[in-house]
Amino acid sequence: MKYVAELKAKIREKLPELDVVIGWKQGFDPVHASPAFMTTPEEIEQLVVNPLCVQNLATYLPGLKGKKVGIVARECDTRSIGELLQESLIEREELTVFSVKCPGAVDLVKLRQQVGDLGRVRSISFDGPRVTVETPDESSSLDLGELLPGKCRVMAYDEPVLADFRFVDPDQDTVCREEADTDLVALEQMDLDERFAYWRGHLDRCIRCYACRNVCPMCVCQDQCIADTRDPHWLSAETDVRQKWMFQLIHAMHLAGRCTECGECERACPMDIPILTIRRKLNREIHELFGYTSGMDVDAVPPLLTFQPEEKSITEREW
Amino acid sequence: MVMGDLKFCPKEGLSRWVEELSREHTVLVPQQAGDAVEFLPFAEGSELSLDRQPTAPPKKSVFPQTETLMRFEYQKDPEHPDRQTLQIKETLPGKEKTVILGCRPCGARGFSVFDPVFGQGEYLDPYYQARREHTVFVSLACRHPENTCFCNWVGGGPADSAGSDVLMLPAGGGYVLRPVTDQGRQIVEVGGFEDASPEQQTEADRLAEEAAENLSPAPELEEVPDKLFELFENLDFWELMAAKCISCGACTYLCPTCYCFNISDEYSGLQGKRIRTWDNCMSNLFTHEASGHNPRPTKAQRLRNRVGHKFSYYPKLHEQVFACCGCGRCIKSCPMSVDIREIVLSAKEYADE
Amino acid sequence: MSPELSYAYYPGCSGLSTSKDYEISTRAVCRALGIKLQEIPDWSCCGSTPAHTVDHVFSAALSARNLSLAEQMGSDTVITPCPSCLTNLKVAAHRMEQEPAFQQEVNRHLQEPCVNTVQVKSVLQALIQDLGPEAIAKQVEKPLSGLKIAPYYGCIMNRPPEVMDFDDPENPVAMDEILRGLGAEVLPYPLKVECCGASYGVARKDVVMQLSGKLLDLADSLGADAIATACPLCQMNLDLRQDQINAALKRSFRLPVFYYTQLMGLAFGLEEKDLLLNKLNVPAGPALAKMQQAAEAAAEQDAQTKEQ
Amino acid sequence: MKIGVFVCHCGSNIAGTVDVAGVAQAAKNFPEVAFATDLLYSCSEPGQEAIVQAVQEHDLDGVVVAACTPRMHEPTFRRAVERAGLNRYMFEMANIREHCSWVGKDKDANTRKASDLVLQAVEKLRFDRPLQAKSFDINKRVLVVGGGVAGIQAALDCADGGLEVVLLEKTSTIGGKMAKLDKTFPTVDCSSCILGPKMVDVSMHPNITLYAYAELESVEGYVGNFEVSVKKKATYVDWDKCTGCGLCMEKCPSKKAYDAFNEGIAPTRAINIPFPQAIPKRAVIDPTYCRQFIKGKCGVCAKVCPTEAIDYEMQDSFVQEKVGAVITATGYDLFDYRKYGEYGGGRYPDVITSMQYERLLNASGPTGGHIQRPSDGREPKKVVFIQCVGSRDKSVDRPYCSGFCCMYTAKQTILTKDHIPDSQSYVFYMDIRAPGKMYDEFTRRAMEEYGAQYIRGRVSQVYPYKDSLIVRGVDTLLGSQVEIEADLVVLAVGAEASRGASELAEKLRISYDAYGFYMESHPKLRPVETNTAGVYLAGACQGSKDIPASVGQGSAAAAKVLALFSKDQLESDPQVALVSQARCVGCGKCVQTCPFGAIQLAEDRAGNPKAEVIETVCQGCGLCTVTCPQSAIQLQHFTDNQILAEVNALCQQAMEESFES
Amino acid sequence: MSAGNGRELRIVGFLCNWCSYGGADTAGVSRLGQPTDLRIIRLPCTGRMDPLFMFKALLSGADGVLVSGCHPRDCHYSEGNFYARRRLELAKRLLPTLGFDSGRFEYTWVSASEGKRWQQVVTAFTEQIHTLGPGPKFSH
Repeated sequence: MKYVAELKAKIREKLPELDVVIGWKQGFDPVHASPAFMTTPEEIEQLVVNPLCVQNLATYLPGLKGKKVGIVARECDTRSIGELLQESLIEREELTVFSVKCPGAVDLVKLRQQVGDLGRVRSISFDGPRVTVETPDESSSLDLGELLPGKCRVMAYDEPVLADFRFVDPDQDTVCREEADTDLVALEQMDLDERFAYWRGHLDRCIRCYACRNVCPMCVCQDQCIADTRDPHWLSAETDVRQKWMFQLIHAMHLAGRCTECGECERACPMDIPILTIRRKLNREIHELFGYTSGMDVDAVPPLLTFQPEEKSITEREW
Repeated sequence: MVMGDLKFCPKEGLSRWVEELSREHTVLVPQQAGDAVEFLPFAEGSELSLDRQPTAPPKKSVFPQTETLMRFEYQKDPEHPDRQTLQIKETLPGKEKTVILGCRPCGARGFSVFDPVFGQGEYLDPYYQARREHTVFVSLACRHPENTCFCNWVGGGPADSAGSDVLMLPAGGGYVLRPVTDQGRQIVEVGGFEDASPEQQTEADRLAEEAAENLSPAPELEEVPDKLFELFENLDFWELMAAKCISCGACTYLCPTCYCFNISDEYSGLQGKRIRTWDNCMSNLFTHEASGHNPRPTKAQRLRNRVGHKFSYYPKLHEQVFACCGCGRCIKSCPMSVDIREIVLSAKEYADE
Repeated sequence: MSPELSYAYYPGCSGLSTSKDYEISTRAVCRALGIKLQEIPDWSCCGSTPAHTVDHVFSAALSARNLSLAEQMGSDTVITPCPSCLTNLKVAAHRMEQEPAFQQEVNRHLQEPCVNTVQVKSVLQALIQDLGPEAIAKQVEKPLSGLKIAPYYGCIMNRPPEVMDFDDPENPVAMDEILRGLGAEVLPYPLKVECCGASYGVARKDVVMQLSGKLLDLADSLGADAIATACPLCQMNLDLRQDQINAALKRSFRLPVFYYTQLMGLAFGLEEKDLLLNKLNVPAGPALAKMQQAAEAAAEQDAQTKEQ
Repeated sequence: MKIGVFVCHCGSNIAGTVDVAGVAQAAKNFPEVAFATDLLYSCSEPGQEAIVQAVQEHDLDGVVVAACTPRMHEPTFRRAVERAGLNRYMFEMANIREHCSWVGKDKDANTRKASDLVLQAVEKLRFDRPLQAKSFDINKRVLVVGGGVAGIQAALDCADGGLEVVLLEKTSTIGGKMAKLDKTFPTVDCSSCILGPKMVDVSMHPNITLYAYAELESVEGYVGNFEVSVKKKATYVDWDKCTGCGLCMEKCPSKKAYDAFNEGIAPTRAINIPFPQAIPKRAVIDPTYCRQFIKGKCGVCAKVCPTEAIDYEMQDSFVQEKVGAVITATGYDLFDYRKYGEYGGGRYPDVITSMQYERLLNASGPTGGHIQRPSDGREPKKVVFIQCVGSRDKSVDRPYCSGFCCMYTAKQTILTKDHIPDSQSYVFYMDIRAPGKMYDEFTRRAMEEYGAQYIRGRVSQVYPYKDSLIVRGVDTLLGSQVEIEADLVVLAVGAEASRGASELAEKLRISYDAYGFYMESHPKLRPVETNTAGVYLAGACQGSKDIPASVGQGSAAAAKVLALFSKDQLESDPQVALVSQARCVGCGKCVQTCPFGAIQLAEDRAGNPKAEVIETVCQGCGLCTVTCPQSAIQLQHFTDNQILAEVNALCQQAMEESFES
Repeated sequence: MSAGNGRELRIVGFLCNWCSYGGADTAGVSRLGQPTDLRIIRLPCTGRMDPLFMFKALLSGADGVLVSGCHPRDCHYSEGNFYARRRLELAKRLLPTLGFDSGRFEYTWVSASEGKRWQQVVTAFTEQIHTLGPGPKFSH
């Protein structure tokens, strides 16, 4: 991205006022970027912004409360920041948002399905919508649009929810787009038994590593999650599907009206379980019921923390 | 090694062999589920997924995520309900043989870290022993090391046979089968394969060597155990290392060598069971004390434990063997791309300064 | 004018015979108001009073057939001028909605099953609810000023309320509003929904003499020039039998009994061929003449005021 | 833990359809149950004694009683358990009567269900912890809402008992419905003669603060410590200056104001004192009729007022009062007689309500006690009374009997005859309900001595005909239609819940029934208590009742308050929320949702924000427990673990399935 | 199929103490007969009803879950049922996505005086669950 130089300059300028600036840097191999905690000018030099920068860095913010934090954030990431502010989980004064126009994102599962084992990729480069990938065996040219994660296909963000500094390249287009939620549609086309079997099958793979939970920017219970305790004893230590399923429902319900659909839960899942679908379904229902989209308005109250004496969209059953 | 031990299994003969084995044993083979590759019981029509390193290692076949240690039931005297007796039922694993086919050498090597803990010395674990004894590993040597592979750092290699019963070496459009143990030999016999030809053997060796060469060179790690020990109190260092860690258990639960566990009782009414489940030192509750004291309240301290255990405390207890097989799963499955190699090298360099 | 109103239209058998004047004036008034009436093709009798006294399923099937035909027309609302037809249609629809089993039973008699999706209304209900009294008043060319009218609704147009679901069942006002809009003086007529004796006119004429007699007596005592009605049978009992009532009760009522649609037509300035006033037994002439005089007197006074 | 289970027969109430001994036998095999037995009547003295003995003999730690609803006897058994030396919260009830034996027919199914319910209670009890009540100071003042006869009685009894009373009345005078009545049945003594002195007592009593023309704006707090805001509606007359001389009313040029006290049968002045005996006797301006308000000029009353009390700029004002208990005596309203179109009420002036008739009979009424037809002032000779107008009729959603109409109608026929000796009264009735002391005798007198003609049947139509009203109805005893040419028709309108009753209930957090009458705590045993501690009921707000019953309830409610205030401190219910400091992350969601402001954010020793519950303010609803994602705040006695234990007990089959794997 | 006949299914009810538990008591006192499948868990308020209890029950083998509280505006604690309505409606809408018929869960309001309504609710809900049959199970 052309704005990266400008971005680095701005971070350098602001760094003296800040304890840390969170951004991305190159990870352990060509296809992986990794969160970077920048405290020195040298570390700023390592900053990258490209479609491999997939982590939603907002997840680190509640843990850094009390510090002056700068954060490099894409438009969708600012939605999570918005929600955190809404719930007073972070302080606006402690925060400096370096908002970057999203260059698009690569779903590594989709990339792997195209080019094979990612562990063998020698290099990857981006030129607008073209992605060029080199492996020892071949060189492939791919369309970034085809590699977008599901979350970039259901909601389009042109502008950030909030920003202190904004970085956009001239003529840069919004990559994410609003299309039908194909995962959810496919699921809803199944009959009930198939859906039950679908979840039982997928969730059976879960290893209860809780990457989905720990990567979630809205999981503010931190180390006190009820999945881990015996008081209250919501889940047993067993690893049967029932416990795993129940955990997903705990997570989804605790996120209801708060989830910003950043998709980190699903991305983090090492076992590739399509858990975002449940959260999306809830978000869709919340939108229908309360006309509410989480994180978009810093002053709004999440819908399950308030009520209307007459709920216009809830039709209660007559007996 | 006796030359006549080497057999050749053509690619198309593999599934026949697996089918044959599955008549007498449970055969776990890598299969795709979602986008993950898991070890699942072979059934008719199962498709083997051998091209990728399986997402999870075969650890759970010997060390299941939930092991029922015993069942119990309170029996009440109907005349005197305040008197009850406790009946305990043993739940040792059966003696049926399980074959793991298609794991990587690093996956099988993982158990060499388990053995000193569960299978040797004063305290023997009958559950582990029973499963270990009755499980046969047929490992597939690696053809193309990945960016995350570092088995050569910890004494392994693409065709390492430690922990395996049979090694499958790709060659000539099939596999040269190299039995490592007697159990392995019996398994190979079931296939009724031809002996491997010298050309096939040569090709297999050549490919294994090539693969080894493709690994990045292993650094000298001899001083690491001591240096990590020295860094124990240096929380600044660990905070820096752990900054991006989110304390999930993906690294631990996918690790072929992590063996920490927890024991709990689960009840329903008058009956219950005592279970042993995987534990995870990244979790806040790991060795959380009943008093409320937490020995590792921060993620930095927990990450220190994970790296320290693998590269310092374990080798100091067990003949300088690292509790790591270099499979790289902790790196590639980490949502935040935390790289254990980087931490080990940083520790080494930090100490150097 | 509001977007065009269009209905499936059920004239009812009496509309083709005894109450032809009601039927024709209804059509004429609707035409004048821009309401489109699409007659249900091949409609059949609703079964009137006899059918449902014999067999409820059969009676409902007669109505359901007509409803089904209306459904096939693609219409969402059927209107009818006749309260008796209205009752049969609505009772059938109501019961089929309440009892799916009954609907199945009824549909067994029909070639095309009745899905029961169309709404049934009286013409009066459509006029007052869909068009509104203002729109009707706007159409008035010759106001019925000076004409004192007793509005008489009959006993079944609004009852039972849970089925008919229109207007106040004890004190309906829909017709009052329309007539007032025509310029007439609408009298507070307390017996608006009392029974006229209905079809007892055949079996027990004495009952009709008593009941209809009371209706006429009250209207007369209130100083009414005429009675307005919305029901063919009521109209027949009050108008056709007025001479018999006079004879039986030794009275001398001369109260013309209009259909309210005839009065609308008069006010709209429609021609006799659309009103068939000559079909009335008690002639309308004197009442209309009185109105005429009143109108002339008013015009004169108006002119005088202007001069001054 | 050692648990004792006691399964009650409740005579045959439970034992008739549940195998009680079988349930006790089954309970012996439940976890931690060390003793189980069945008892004939567990709530009786020997039943309770058996429980106490078993606790001591078997060294029990907790008790489950399977019997009736805990809403009935939970306090009884808690006391018993406490007598046995246990903490009163180491107790659970299984409702095997209302929820089981009384609603299921199949004995086997009922027995299985009862067993499940006992298991559920046992599993919950295993997580019960001893809870200690906190004592708190109380404010020994009482608020009485409503100044009708029930409220007056309650206020006087409380005040005589030494309590400070705040009495609230929404109209400008106390007295309520009774003040409007002419005479009372069955004694036919003058209503204002017996009520008047009580009203004066209220105004003179040093312990009573009266707010007339005032409403309850809001209520905060809880038993012992309510804080109420009283809205004093603008009267436009400074009552401190007003002497009630009535000069303003005499001179007021706006003479068409609606006279609510006289039920609208005649107009009154825009500034008025409702009746001569009003307490307080103070004038109020009705701005909807006052020329000063409508036209912006007039000012006659201000000019004539000798004390310069008129204040056209007056605004509503609010007073805060602190009280420890509330007595609701808001009375009733009359059924809207226009709902029966066939009677013509509201359309025909000579069809009036019974209360309007009371005002016509009353010597202080607009006609000076002369019965006159509203239409033409003529004295009626034939009066038809129609009973059950808005009573016992499902079609107008009033299926209940208002209870007093039969009696007052009889009274009114007697008074009619007294006033107009050559008159004839007719009464259309459904049944005569006269179950009170001297009541039936009284209706007999109306018929036999005063010649009222009672016709058993309903009226189908009332309509004016020439100078009279034709009442057409049916005489079901004769089996024929009747038609009466009446001069006046009086509709015996029934009682319905006071308008605004539901809004007040919401403020007081008490329940009301489908008709808006307030729910008592128990229909027989706690008739003046509500389910909200510290809030009591008196009079017709709880259900239609006549004067003696209302007065009785007023006294009863006062006695309850006096008993409540006999101690200096109350104990708070310890079933409140408790924060686990270790688990709380200080996100404040509980603070945000608590309806009572019972949670605040404090800091722990390390300076981290932590939620903190103010125990005496917490009402124990548990909303916070669900709001807290990490379940760090738990409603004690209804903890997650307890409810999960109950769920698990009920879904045990599925749990056991998982053990088979 | 009528709920009274045949095998019982497992229906778990969560009732608020002040209204619906009282309503069920009123039904009992009036001897209003009901199917026997339902087992009631008493809560202080529907505000205490964590929708997760419902999921927990369904995943643990319950065939139906019924929640009942005070009518909106009549909550003993003023607002509990308002929050509950949002939470429960949302949870109900999630059920089909998980493979559970949304008819396996209902929430409603029954006051302490509405014994008749309680009888109606229990009867209709029990019949509904019997029509749906046993819930999906994790049989191995």
